[in-house]
Amino acid sequence: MRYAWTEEQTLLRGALERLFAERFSFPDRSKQPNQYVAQAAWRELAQLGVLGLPFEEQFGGSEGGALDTALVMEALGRGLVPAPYIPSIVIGGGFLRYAGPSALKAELIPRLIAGDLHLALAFTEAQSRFNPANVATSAVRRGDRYILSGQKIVAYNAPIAGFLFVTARTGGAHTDLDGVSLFLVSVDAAGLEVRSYETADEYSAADIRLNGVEVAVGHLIGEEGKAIDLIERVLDEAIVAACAEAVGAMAALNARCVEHVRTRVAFGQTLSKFQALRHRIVDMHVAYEQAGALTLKAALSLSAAPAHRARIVSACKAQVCQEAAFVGKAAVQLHGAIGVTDELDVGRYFKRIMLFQHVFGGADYHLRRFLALSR
Amino acid sequence: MRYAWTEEQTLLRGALERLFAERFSFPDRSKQPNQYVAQAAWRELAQLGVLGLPFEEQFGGSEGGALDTALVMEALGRGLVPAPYIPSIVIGGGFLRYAGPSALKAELIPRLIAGDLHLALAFTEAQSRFNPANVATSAVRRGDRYILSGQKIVAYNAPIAGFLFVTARTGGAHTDLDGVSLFLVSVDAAGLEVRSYETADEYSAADIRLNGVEVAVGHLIGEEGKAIDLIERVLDEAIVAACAEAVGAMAALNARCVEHVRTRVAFGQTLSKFQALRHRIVDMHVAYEQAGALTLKAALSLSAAPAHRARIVSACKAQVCQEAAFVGKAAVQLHGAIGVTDELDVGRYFKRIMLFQHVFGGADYHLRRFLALSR
Amino acid sequence: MDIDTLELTAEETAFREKVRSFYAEHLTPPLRRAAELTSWTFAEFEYGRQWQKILYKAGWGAPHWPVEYGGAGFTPRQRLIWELETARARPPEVMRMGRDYAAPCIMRFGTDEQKQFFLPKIIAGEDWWAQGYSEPGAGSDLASLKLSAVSDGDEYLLNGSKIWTTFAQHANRIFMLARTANMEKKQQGITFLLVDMNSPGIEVRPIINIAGEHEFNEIFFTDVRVPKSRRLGQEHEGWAVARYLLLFEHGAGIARSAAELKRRAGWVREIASLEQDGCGGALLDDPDFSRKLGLLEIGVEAADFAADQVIIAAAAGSAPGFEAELLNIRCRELDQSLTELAMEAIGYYAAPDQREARFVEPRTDAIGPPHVLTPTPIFFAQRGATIAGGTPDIHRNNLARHLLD
Amino acid sequence: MDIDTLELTAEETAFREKVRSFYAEHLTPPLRRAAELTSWTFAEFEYGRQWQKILYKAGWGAPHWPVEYGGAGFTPRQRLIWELETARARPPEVMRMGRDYAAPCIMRFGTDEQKQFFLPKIIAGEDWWAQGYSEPGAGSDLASLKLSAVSDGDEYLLNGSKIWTTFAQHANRIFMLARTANMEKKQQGITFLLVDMNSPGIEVRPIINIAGEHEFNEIFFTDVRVPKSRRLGQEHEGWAVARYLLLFEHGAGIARSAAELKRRAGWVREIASLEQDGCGGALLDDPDFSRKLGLLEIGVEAADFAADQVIIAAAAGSAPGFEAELLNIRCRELDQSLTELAMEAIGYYAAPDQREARFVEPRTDAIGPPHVLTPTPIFFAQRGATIAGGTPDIHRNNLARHLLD
Repeated sequence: MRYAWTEEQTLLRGALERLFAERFSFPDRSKQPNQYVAQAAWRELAQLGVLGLPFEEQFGGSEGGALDTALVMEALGRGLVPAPYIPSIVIGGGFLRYAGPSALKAELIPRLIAGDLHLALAFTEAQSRFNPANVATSAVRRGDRYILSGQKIVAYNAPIAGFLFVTARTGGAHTDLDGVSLFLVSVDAAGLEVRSYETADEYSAADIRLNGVEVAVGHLIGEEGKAIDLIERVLDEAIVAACAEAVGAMAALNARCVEHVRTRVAFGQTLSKFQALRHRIVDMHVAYEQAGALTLKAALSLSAAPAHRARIVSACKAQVCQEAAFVGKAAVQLHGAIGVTDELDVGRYFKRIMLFQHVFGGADYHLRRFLALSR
Repeated sequence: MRYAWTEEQTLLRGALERLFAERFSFPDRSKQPNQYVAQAAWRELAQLGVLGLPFEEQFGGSEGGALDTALVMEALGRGLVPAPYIPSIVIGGGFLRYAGPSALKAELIPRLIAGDLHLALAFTEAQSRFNPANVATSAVRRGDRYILSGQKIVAYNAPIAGFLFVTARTGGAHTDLDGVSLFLVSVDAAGLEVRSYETADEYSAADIRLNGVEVAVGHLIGEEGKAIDLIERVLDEAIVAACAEAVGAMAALNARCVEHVRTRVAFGQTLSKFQALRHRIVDMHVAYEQAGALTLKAALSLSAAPAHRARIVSACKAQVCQEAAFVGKAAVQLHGAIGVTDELDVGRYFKRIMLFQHVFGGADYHLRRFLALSR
Repeated sequence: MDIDTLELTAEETAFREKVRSFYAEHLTPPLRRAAELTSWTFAEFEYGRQWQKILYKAGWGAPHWPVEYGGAGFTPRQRLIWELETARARPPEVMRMGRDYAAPCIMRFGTDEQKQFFLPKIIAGEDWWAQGYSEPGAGSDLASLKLSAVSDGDEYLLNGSKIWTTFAQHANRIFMLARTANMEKKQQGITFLLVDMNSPGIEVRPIINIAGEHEFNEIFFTDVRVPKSRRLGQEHEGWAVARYLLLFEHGAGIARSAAELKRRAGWVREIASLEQDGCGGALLDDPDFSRKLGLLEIGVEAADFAADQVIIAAAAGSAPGFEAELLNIRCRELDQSLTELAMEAIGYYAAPDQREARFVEPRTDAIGPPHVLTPTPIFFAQRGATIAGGTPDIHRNNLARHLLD
Repeated sequence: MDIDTLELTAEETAFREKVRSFYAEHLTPPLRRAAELTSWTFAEFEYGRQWQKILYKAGWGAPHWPVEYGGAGFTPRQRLIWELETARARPPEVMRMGRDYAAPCIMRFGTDEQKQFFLPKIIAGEDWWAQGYSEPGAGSDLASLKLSAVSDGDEYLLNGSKIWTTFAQHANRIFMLARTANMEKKQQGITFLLVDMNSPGIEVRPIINIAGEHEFNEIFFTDVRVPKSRRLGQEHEGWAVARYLLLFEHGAGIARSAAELKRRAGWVREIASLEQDGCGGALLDDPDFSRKLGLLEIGVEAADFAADQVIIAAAAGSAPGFEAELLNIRCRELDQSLTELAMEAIGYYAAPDQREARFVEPRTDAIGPPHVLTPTPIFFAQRGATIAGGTPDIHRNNLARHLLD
């Protein structure tokens, strides 16, 4: 991503790239289960201090900004490292930073920074598609507890999380903005069923059933029934992080393709002699530049007023989805048959890019959000 | 268009192509005003019997079918001949054939076939966009007359027509399907103002103001308030004709481009040696084949049940709009600067193709019509 | 083409009913499921094999073959009805390299002995053939292949490797191209061989595809001995056999592509009717989604009609090469876009890696509702549709040569 | 970049107010209309000339020139404010070949005499320059130009022709490339000349563009005599001057493109808010239309930010060549798509040929409401945006060389 990075940022970038290239590069790292790779990477990130980047100094963090997160995510994306930085640090950490009760912050953030704790967000339901206000899971207050009942799907990182942030409705109708609350639920809570699985993009996720799970009122995050603004804010940060990861993947794919067409021979010439392929490589770079520009623009907008922030973030997600899909498909196509196997990292980048499409809302969802905020 | 044409059809096709190439080819014909060219072509078409193609034998017609019309229109499109076959024969003739009172038919059809009469349809209004049921023009019955008041825009061929088919509301609300009536109005009627102009695609059209124009009840076409089905039917026929014209223009552009890249030299080679251009030419031919296929499919569907017919015709218009625009833009681009002038026919084909986009409804309008009929 | 728009004679109607009741009776739920789970070209092998044996028993093991070899002797109209009904019924796709590719070549170029030996085993579902074309260094540029076959008395001695051989793990035979001489043009000096997969010196390495399935293989040949009696056609002239096969492959492809496209579009529409838009409506009614689906459905209508014209023209005797290849480009684009839309439709449920749940007898329970099981692997696997059988660039090169040179 | 998001010092605010009041005062309705009616690159000539004289009088005739030649001596921040305010005010686009292209070359390569003679006339709006580059057989492949300049004592004798010279009918001078020798490489042997348009032997033929406007010309040179004192740079080495000019042209282009794109997107949105969807709503709320507009608006946001980065990097001293060219491809695509959407928005009213109504003082009444007057000619004329200054293919070739060779 083209930007006037500070010297510190440039150093961090270099350190991450070296780390990922040396320790987690493909195909070596594919000999180990993804979860093992993720854990090993997590330890390294903790040691580098990267897990503490966004947090306050009092908890051991370094109070970095949105650009630092983008930079880390770009490096993770470029290195194809399946580290769950978004669910644990960006989302889980974000909820704690913006709305966590002090006691919880003091308890959990140091564990997060040390790499000893994972977090996850369970907000999507079978009928909710991309609308975070579409919540059928209910939370009923009983004394000093809430009783949560309902089902969540595809909660990324839930299989290894210690706590889940769960959205539940404490009031309002099915898709009302008002009435959505956010709870911190221990994975050990009685009545919580977690069906874990790996995802095609080498992360882990789970479908979750809440059978009357009891949550202490102290684990209500933010105000009862008023969690949507908080959720939108944190999701917007997660979107920019995911886009940066996708931009990193695009950069890696472009580099692979340049290398491939320069070396692969067909019809007596290297592929790089064919004008159609040359032009495609150019278009892939155009796509990368545009995606990188919008991601940075969105990162810089995260501290702006909510409507402005949301408009630019949605523009970013809508565009990066398209650009990344274009680059991913083109890269697979350029590599031929080996591109549609699990033997080359190209196919794995492609899967990550394609599953990125719908995470936190697809291109259409964000196009409409952008348009609604453009009047 | 790829089809098992009959021998007769193949002969007619050849005759038209020869005629247009010999008498109306570019740039010679551009030395004369468009209206003069249109008139000369009209006389030739009358002599060839082409103007009588769709009409009953009793009036001097030859009772041809939708494929014959498509074939004529393809040839007109290929030859870039600005003959108003659609407004006079397809639309005007269509209204007469399907709903014309016998006396009117006997009076007007022979004049049409002889080339002595032009017709036009005035149905679009400033606010109606592509919805034929959006009619603000009113018709009020007074004794044996209707009084028409309102305004119409861009009525193709109105400047040379003897009669206009005018839509007006005799009942219902602004965009109701019910309540739309169709009237045959003489251009000499008192209170009719015609503001004529040429169009960028070398036809003529007019904006029309009806200031209490009186129309005899005998000139009501079809049933009062029930004209929409008739209008949709005839417009569907017009759409297929317009698509065939566009397909003809695409064929001509593809031929021009093949010729151009084979002869034009740049960087020491003919353009045909550049893979990017070679592939573009292929894509232009793919577009042409697809557009031709759907146009034929739509022509064959014109005699089917209304819902089936409308579904396929809308599919056709939506697709041919896209394919034609692609070919038009690519052809202009391939020709370089000369392509964006009025000195080469390429630019004129392009203008015809681009104005074809919205005639009888744009691609989006027809996509939605197709989808509504696909459930 | 749509079976419901065909006007059938009484006889034809009777034939259609016969076909329909055959499918109704024999296409059991596991066989249907095998078809639905297919993400690349062929159904889970065991079910394809079962199905071929059922077809064979019914006399329809290879309806398009000449009657003398067991063909059904259909009239052209019957053939059309058969294909349209087959598209509608959707049996599992049988590993077709023997029946549809090797067999026609054996009929055309084979010795009587070869015909008598191979053809009955193919139609009966006893022999299963792999296709040994691509090599690690020769993909799109097939003719640059290097696997060597050195003449040694009555035998050839094979050394080298083949790659991307679909379902070779299930094949007992393989037809392949090998280099018997280095001549002036690279298309010369290639020989077409019919090889037993259990020959000593053959080793098969699985290649897991991007959808997590074992579709492809790399095959290593180390001093593999092949009797010269297993050569098809003349020595050094195998390219002619390969080209004959290719023509055949393309011709069959167009009708299948168009039918497949229609089915795929219907599948996407069904998924979208089961999914929600997040605001209380069906995804199918979402204007953005319906727009994309509608544009593709329109494309399918065009491709379907164009395919009919190519087929009709081919039936009238003109070679379908150019038009079929032109159409092919668009068909594949459309199909890939449809599979992408299906994956988009299922939203978050595109993510779970469900490879173990996607067997006819699943090895684990599936996540989510049934319709979310296949879109992701189908989308990923079908990226190969624009690689196998020639990339769009290669097809465009061919077509440009036809148009411009 | 958006002026409202810039944090300005008190001094900068004062400067901005000065610029704003200048525009408020001098940008009269005819001048505004001249800007709005511009379909290709420059406003109707007479109004561009008026505007240049107004700018000159205010001391802003060529703000970016060095102060010694009359430049305004802006700080970089002032320059930025000036450009953003100019984009917002939208004065008529002045025929810029003299001020923006010829002048920097004269400053770099010219003799003192040439500088003193030409520069004051350019900034004052007295001299108007055409650009004589393309020839009938040399478009994208500019270096293959053939117009010959034969040395004859103190003069060159010119024979040949130039084509696509925008607004040459209004120019009294032309800078041009001519061949003075045939050398090994075609880029060698070219000489850069500064020629008076009233020289005997020059004939100008108008070329009407696709929008019906007289933008282009072909210029025939028959034994035209040009004093050698009118040569810019060395004989045979005109290509170096041309390349310098090109760099300059590209650099200026990026900032202008991004600003122009934002304006264009706003224009389309405004048109769509004035048009109806046919069912009682505004076209802007139609889901199909808003989808297309939204996608383009998002593209504009990206291009705008990317342009800022290129400009910032350039200000920091790095050559913007590669990134600017990359960005340029997307900017032009976006702009053409926006003009197409504008034409689509006005529906049937895209059809009337209104060339006579499109002068600042119209020669006939316009058809339809005011907003339908310009979308069609702008769409058609702007097809030239991907031809003039290099086609996307040419740019992709350049970029591919950078990335791959």
